[in-house]
Amino acid sequence: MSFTHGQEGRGGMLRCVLTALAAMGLAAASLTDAGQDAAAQEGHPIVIANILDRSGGLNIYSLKQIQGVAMAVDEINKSGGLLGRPVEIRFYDSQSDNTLNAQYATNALLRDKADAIHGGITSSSREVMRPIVQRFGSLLFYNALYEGGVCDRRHVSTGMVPAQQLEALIPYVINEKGARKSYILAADYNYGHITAKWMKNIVEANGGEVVNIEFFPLDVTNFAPVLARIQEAAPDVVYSALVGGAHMGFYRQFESTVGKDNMLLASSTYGVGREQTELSPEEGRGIIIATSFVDGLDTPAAKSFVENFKAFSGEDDYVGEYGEYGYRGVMLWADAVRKAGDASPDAVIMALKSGEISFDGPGGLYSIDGKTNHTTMDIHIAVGNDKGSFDLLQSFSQQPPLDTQLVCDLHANPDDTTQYEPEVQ
Amino acid sequence: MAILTTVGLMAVPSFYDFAVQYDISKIFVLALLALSMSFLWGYVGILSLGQTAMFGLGGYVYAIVAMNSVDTATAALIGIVCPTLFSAVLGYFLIWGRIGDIYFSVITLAVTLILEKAIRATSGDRFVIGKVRLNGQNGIPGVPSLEIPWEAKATLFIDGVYYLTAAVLILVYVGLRLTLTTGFGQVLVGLRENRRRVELLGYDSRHYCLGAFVLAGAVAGLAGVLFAVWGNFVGPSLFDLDRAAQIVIWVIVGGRMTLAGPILGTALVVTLTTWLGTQGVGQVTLALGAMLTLFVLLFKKGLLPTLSELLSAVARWAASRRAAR
Amino acid sequence: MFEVVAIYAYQILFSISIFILISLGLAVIFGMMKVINLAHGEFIMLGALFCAQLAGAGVPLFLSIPLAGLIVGLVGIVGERLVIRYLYGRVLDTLLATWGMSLLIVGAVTTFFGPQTASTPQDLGNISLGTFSISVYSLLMILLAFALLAALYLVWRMTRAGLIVRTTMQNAAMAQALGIDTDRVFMLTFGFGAALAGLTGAILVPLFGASPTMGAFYIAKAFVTVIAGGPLPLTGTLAASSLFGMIDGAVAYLTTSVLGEISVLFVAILLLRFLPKGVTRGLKGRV
Amino acid sequence: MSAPILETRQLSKTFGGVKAIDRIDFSLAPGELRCLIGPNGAGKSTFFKMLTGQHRPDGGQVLLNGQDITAAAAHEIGRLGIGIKNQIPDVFDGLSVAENLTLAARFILPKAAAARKVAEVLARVQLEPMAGRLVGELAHGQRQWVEIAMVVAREPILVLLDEPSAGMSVEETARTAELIREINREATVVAVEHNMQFIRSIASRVTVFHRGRILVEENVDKALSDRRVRDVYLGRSAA
Repeated sequence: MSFTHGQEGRGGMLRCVLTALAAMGLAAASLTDAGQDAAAQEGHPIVIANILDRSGGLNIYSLKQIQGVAMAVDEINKSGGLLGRPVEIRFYDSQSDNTLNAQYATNALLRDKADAIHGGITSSSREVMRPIVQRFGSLLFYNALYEGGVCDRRHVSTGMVPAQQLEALIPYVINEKGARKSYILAADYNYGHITAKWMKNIVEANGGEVVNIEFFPLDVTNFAPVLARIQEAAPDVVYSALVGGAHMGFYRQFESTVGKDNMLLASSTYGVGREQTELSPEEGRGIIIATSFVDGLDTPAAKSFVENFKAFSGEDDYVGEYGEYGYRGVMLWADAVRKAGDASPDAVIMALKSGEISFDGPGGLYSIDGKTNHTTMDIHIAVGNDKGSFDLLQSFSQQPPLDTQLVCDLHANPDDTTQYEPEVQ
Repeated sequence: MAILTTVGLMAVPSFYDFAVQYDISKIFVLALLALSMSFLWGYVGILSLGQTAMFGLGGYVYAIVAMNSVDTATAALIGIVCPTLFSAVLGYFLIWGRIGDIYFSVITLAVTLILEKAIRATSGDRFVIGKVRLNGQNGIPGVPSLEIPWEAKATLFIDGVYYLTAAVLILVYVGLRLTLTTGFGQVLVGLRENRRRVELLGYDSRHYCLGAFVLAGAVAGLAGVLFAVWGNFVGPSLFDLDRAAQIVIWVIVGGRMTLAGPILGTALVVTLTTWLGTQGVGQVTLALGAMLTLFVLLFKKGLLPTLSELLSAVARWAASRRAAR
Repeated sequence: MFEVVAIYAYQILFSISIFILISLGLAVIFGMMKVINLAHGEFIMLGALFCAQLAGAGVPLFLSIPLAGLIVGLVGIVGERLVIRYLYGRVLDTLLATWGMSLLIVGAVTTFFGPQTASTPQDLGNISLGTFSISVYSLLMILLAFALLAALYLVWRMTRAGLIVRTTMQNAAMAQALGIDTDRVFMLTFGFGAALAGLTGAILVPLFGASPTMGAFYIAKAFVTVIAGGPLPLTGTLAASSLFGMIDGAVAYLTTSVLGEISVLFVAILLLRFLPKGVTRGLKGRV
Repeated sequence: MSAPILETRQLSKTFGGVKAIDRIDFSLAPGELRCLIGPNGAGKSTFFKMLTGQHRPDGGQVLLNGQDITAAAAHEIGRLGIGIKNQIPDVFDGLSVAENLTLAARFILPKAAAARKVAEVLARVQLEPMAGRLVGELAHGQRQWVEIAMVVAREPILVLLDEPSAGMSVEETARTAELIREINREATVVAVEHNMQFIRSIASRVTVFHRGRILVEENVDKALSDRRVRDVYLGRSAA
């Protein structure tokens, strides 16, 4: 058989490729290796990694947070740094791709020798990074609204969890607005499913009734079918735990079909992605939300934060909850480093365990619960106004992350790494 | 030389840290996926946009079996067998109907999108296989790495995964090259050159197309298993449109008519994407898009063939100079 | 009873009209010109974005919609001149190049306009059908979809320009010999297809909004529709849109939207398996 | 007279309203060497393509040794022993000459025998020096020979040659004629040709196609002197 053609010629190609690959590896390594080993010495900066989606479909939640993190670090450095050392951010754009979260978390810990990672927007990006943080003995600050239940001493949640938010929102809707008959719409992934369970549970506990629960994949834009079903069921209130850019269509289609004058609309997620800035006044007005921070909070801390943020970022638009989360996450971490007297992950984890880590921030006092590494905070009920922002209706002081506290005790089980799904019937 | 290169590659872990090994392992795994497509496209002339279906299936099956506390070697094996069988069934359905080329591409794409949507819709707690929640959109985290057979309870660490993926890539590459020299492989090459002539010579091209499709499915499934081992995670994005399109890019950038080209293409594009993400240059997609567009305009056949043409042109020029003297 | 039938009919027609709208531009660029345009979704997105921007700047909505289509048409022409025109006949290269263009557009839009969903309100209100009410705008959208398709059919069949385009796409060399400036025809046809996609985005924006990454939601559906339509791009698009819209509308209304989408893709596979040349194969006709 | 090796009954094919092949009855005795002639568009190539499963007939039958092969796929017909050289060289341009022939021979022979067969056929078409060259790099005439060689390497019982001498030099044409006579010792041959001199040098009997029908079927000299044949060729030199 004489199929020799090409093989002699191309035989070298594998060699070429492999050599090129190896060379690329060498180049990458030599570029980044220099001078990293001495990082822990006095006077050298404390490195934190920030892994968020600057590009890709999820960047709607990330862009303000990237600046929130940068602003917090900037403030810390301007006031003399931490433990006499400056803080340095290594930013990684995970491009809304979970596999990049894994890769960058590994790079941050092994190559940058970062003392903590701030980042992750979706639960899946967090779950990809958690085992890596575990493996290399580091610490992850997850600054986002999520479904709750992660019990892991190497993970700190600084955002809201469902019980916190819904224990304020739903009783308000039922008691103040008298809306008992409820219809629940949620995004079709873990957050939506767990939030919908809590919604149902709390609605029923407060004497309300749930007529239907529906889930929507994140790329659904056409809500005509569900709007017809909603009208058929004729509830008093529709609760939305819809997420992302595509789902914003719901708020428009709801207004043009049903109208908030005829039916109440309340949400656990609306406003988080700064949705109200892109809806018309009619479409945004009247949506009831529960949040730990909105720009319109009438406190000096909130006002100066919004002012500073706009000055720092050079952007004059609405800041919103996720921008503030980034800021709050870094400040809480900094408090833990100060109290530990050491930036290394294990020292910071010991400090977190004390339950004394807190930060008096733009949305009120945030304090980390030592048993769960989740954050207790003020929750504000607000309603969309026609200026692309929110009006405050009522504030609930210091709501604990009850759902996670029910299932997690890091004092008793320090090696736990489970994400519990709260037992809701 | 080839042995030297292999030895050189195998020596990388002794000189470079885990982060470098981790990045390169990912390239190795994705290069396998690119190989699975370029083998089909470059040699049989069928463009399957659905190799991600086999890739994702491999990853998911491995994750589910391994997390149901079967030993990981068995899980890996099942993770390869399932996508292979799936591609056999799918291939039979499509190839025996002698479906048109572009329809083949679209149907395979639709298959991977259906799998993606189906997996995304498994968020509720009803969707459990054995002990494993499918978790829909969120994917399955904490997928175990491969156990080391000769050490109880130990799993492959980053360097182990590096060795494994490097070895598998080299083996698959050599295996495919050898396949092409067999009688079966010769017919595949013939199909790429001139399908009608192959038929007129009496070969039933469907047997060979199906054979190649199943082989490519097995390679994609293997890549999926290794990807789960590498990232300890599987999610619906394994199946999605972005990844399906990216494979085409890797293969075209490297040049589809070779087997080595796609490996280089994968290495280049993946390295570039990863690197851009750390540069804080704003939108990675902007830079990537500009690069790809330019690439098509400047390199018609892909990087490797263009470079080798350039080299041989230079060689010819040098030879003619020498002859002139 | 009447209500229920009417709401069914509305769901299905609405769904069909979405399929028609998102496939129209592709029916021209891919169906006629054989350019695998992966930037189709981004053309739709640009139309939506420009329409929202124009309306936001005070231009009346119903003027913003055609203007946005026109601007996207110009964008398409620029893309054709800079990139696509070198690639006619190299089908797979068009795939790669337009994928590059699609990434480039997404990146550029995110850089200059931000990642947010943009939109513009419409104030047509709703009409009530017993317990149900239907947004007037969505009824208008259904009308527009069918009107656009009919207009396109007439242009292609009845006008000289349509004839010139069809001649050029079938045999460029012959058309050139007849004195047609084929280079110009390719450029304008591509621009026309892009303008149709932009128009679609502009029509959809008051209901669906515009975000930089929205193109990905539409691209696969549009390709499946045009390819399932077969060799007659317009008749085929109508036939495939009707079929898929009917399935999607009915299944999504009765069960969930995921099942609606999955059943569309599944039917598309069966269709292509058993009618591998698309639904209009064997039909007599020109477009 | 022995039973025909190939027979068509009322074979028909329409392309977009034009009857390319119109109810053709054709029959070929084993061992014969027949030429098909006729002006361009007479349906000769279409006829060949229907015999080899490349086009599906609209009506009628094709029988090979009495077996109905009308609906058989191209590869099945190939296996039954019909080999065809298409009008435009239909070879594997990206493979070497030897590889092209191996692909053909390996279908019927084990590895070693195939190698012998390839060497033998190479010698017959005098392409040994070219064995390692890419077919795509060869001259037009040589590519035609490669294709003929591929057909022969398959050891067919019936060989169809569509314009074997097209584009060849005078010497090449003569060589081709000799090659065809050689092939005819082992197989029945049908050739489509325009070159009348060439036809005279190989065939005794010709079939004249015109507008999808058989106009005349005669021995060469009679057919070429027939008035009707001259009429259909009018304005066209018999070259």
